[in-house]
Amino acid sequence: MPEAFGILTLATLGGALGVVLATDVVHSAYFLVLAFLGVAGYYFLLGGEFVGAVQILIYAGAVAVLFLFAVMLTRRRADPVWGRSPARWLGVGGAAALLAWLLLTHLERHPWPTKLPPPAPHNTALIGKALFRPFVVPFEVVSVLLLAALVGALLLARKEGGAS
Amino acid sequence: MPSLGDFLAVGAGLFVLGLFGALMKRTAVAVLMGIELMLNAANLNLVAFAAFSGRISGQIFALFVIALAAAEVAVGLAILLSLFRSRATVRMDDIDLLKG
Amino acid sequence: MGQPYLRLAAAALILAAFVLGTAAFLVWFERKLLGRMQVRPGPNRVGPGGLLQPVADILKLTVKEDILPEHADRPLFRLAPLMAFVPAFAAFVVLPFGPGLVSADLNIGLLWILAVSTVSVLALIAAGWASNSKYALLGGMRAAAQMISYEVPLVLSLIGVVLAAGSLRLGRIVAAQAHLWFAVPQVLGFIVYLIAATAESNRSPFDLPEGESELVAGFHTEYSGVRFAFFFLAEYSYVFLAAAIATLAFLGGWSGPFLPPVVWFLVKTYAVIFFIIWLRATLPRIRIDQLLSFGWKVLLPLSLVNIFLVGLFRFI
Amino acid sequence: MPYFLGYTYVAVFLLFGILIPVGALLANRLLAPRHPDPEKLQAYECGLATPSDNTLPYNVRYYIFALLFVVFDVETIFLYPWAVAFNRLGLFAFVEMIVFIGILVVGLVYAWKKRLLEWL
Repeated sequence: MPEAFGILTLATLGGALGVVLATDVVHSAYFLVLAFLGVAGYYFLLGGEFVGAVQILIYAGAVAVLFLFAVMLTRRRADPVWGRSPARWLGVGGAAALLAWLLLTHLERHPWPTKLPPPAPHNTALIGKALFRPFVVPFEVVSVLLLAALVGALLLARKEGGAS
Repeated sequence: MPSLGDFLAVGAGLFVLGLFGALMKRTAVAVLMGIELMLNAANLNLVAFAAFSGRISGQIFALFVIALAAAEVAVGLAILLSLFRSRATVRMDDIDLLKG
Repeated sequence: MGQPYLRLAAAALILAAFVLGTAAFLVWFERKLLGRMQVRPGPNRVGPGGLLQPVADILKLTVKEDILPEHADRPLFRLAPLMAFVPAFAAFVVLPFGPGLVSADLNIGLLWILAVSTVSVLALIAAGWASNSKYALLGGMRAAAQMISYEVPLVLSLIGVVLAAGSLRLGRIVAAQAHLWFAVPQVLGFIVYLIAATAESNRSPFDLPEGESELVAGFHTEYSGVRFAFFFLAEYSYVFLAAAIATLAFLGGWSGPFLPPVVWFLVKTYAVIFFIIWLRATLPRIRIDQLLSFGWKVLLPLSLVNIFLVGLFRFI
Repeated sequence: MPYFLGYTYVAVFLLFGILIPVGALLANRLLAPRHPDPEKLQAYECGLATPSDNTLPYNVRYYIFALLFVVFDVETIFLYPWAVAFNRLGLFAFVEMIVFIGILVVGLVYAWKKRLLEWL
């Protein structure tokens, strides 16, 4: 268990670091996939089987493909990835470091539970039931949101009015 | 066995890295990637809390967040594509449509 | 403490041998069948009936020079075959060959196979992009567009099965077909699944990503030697997986009279594989516009109708 | 099967899935010849010199299909728990799911009517 957690942490944070540091956007996209898969691993570790599979299916399978297609449609070799002013480096880097320090020290002080309740064997069925009892309204709202996103994105991506 | 705090710490790390990427990257696609990392960090926390409290609602929330993130990426990248077609760039500094 | 680890490693080793052996056998099986269907003998030089031909091919590919094209994106080019193979192999972990004959009967078994196999799309895009050749890139993009277009009807056609079985566990899905194969009440779903699965594994008549007449060899144009072999291995693993899922989800799995369950499972799976190869020998390649509009305008609505019908029949 | 044992198997399979190609590549490195020359290393281009940068202008259609895919893929993830729990859910959930799918089919019909499902 601790070993699995260690490997997943390496994959997740390493992937995230890769996303930030890679100079090629395509490499960033693949590091992003690594981070997604690491997070899926945590879900399996936590007994959230269904969410873990969905994380792979949606993030690694669909969102990453969308990213890659967009990168390939818009990429120019000459585009610099970095090249921010030193002030911005200092400011954002300092703020990020401060945030990380605040979060981590705060987390350390709290006595967190260490015992994970045994994973429910009917994880997927439980989600199905909850989806239609307490969460039925948000569930329907999701479909409207997806419809809006689909129509909006299709309108934007359509070929009209653009020479490329 | 890792405690809830360990999962939250990873979530915090992921969030900070995502934030840093979103603010520092110059290509807009990479900025969106940073935002995805932050959403993943939030999701990790949700699922971790759900697991340690033995309740399912955190996982349902994570599903909703995943759906939301997918919709957000779809629209965000579509905006980028149409910007790229009119301006031939995806560099954040060059995209200033609102500056008359 | 030593014993469970031994079991784990043994399961992985046996499955690894099985995957490699199956891929080799499928290459021979397909070439032989295609030969017969085209009134020619097919491979017949190496070993009895050419049976050792794939072994010779594998040996040849192993000792071939590993060419890394100039201007290629080196890390991605090197990683792409791995990205194709690892998910294909990881899918086998939940595949039951008989009652209890499974490495890990996960609660989300079916979903695990579907989730893991989508990762392969990324490998094809990586291969296409990293080669820095326009044929490879176009092949990779086409492969990705095709796979994601047929992923949706594929997944939706299996929802009917999950609904009828009430579980994602593959063992349960087989058990739910004790009286009637799902292929009978869900003919529509079965047909949609077969077509979508054939398209998913990029096979003729859906082999546009490597349409030789226009794209040379598609995303693996620049690949040679072992790296090429692993793309091939992944492709044939997916053919087997597609047929195995058809067997488990629609054709009653390993159930059947007289013969042992494992034999039934393999017989049914190879019957489906025979059908897929038969399609390849019979049908011409379709165009990309036909391919995509067929997926979205015919298969997707049909799979939704299938779900609706299955759900409706549950209430009657 | 205990939950964590199942996923231990998964982890072992992932490990082997990585080890097999790595082993094969090592064998290849030991056995295969290495004689790179500039002609051989060029990307395939029917005998012409290869341009070093292959950033082609792409068809935006690819992105449109990826878009449709993402939205319908998200739909399917809500269908799975529904299908698994179907027997325990009753008519209400069935109707709710029809509404859910119906709303998304509107999107498909829109794309269809706008002729976005064609490859032009």
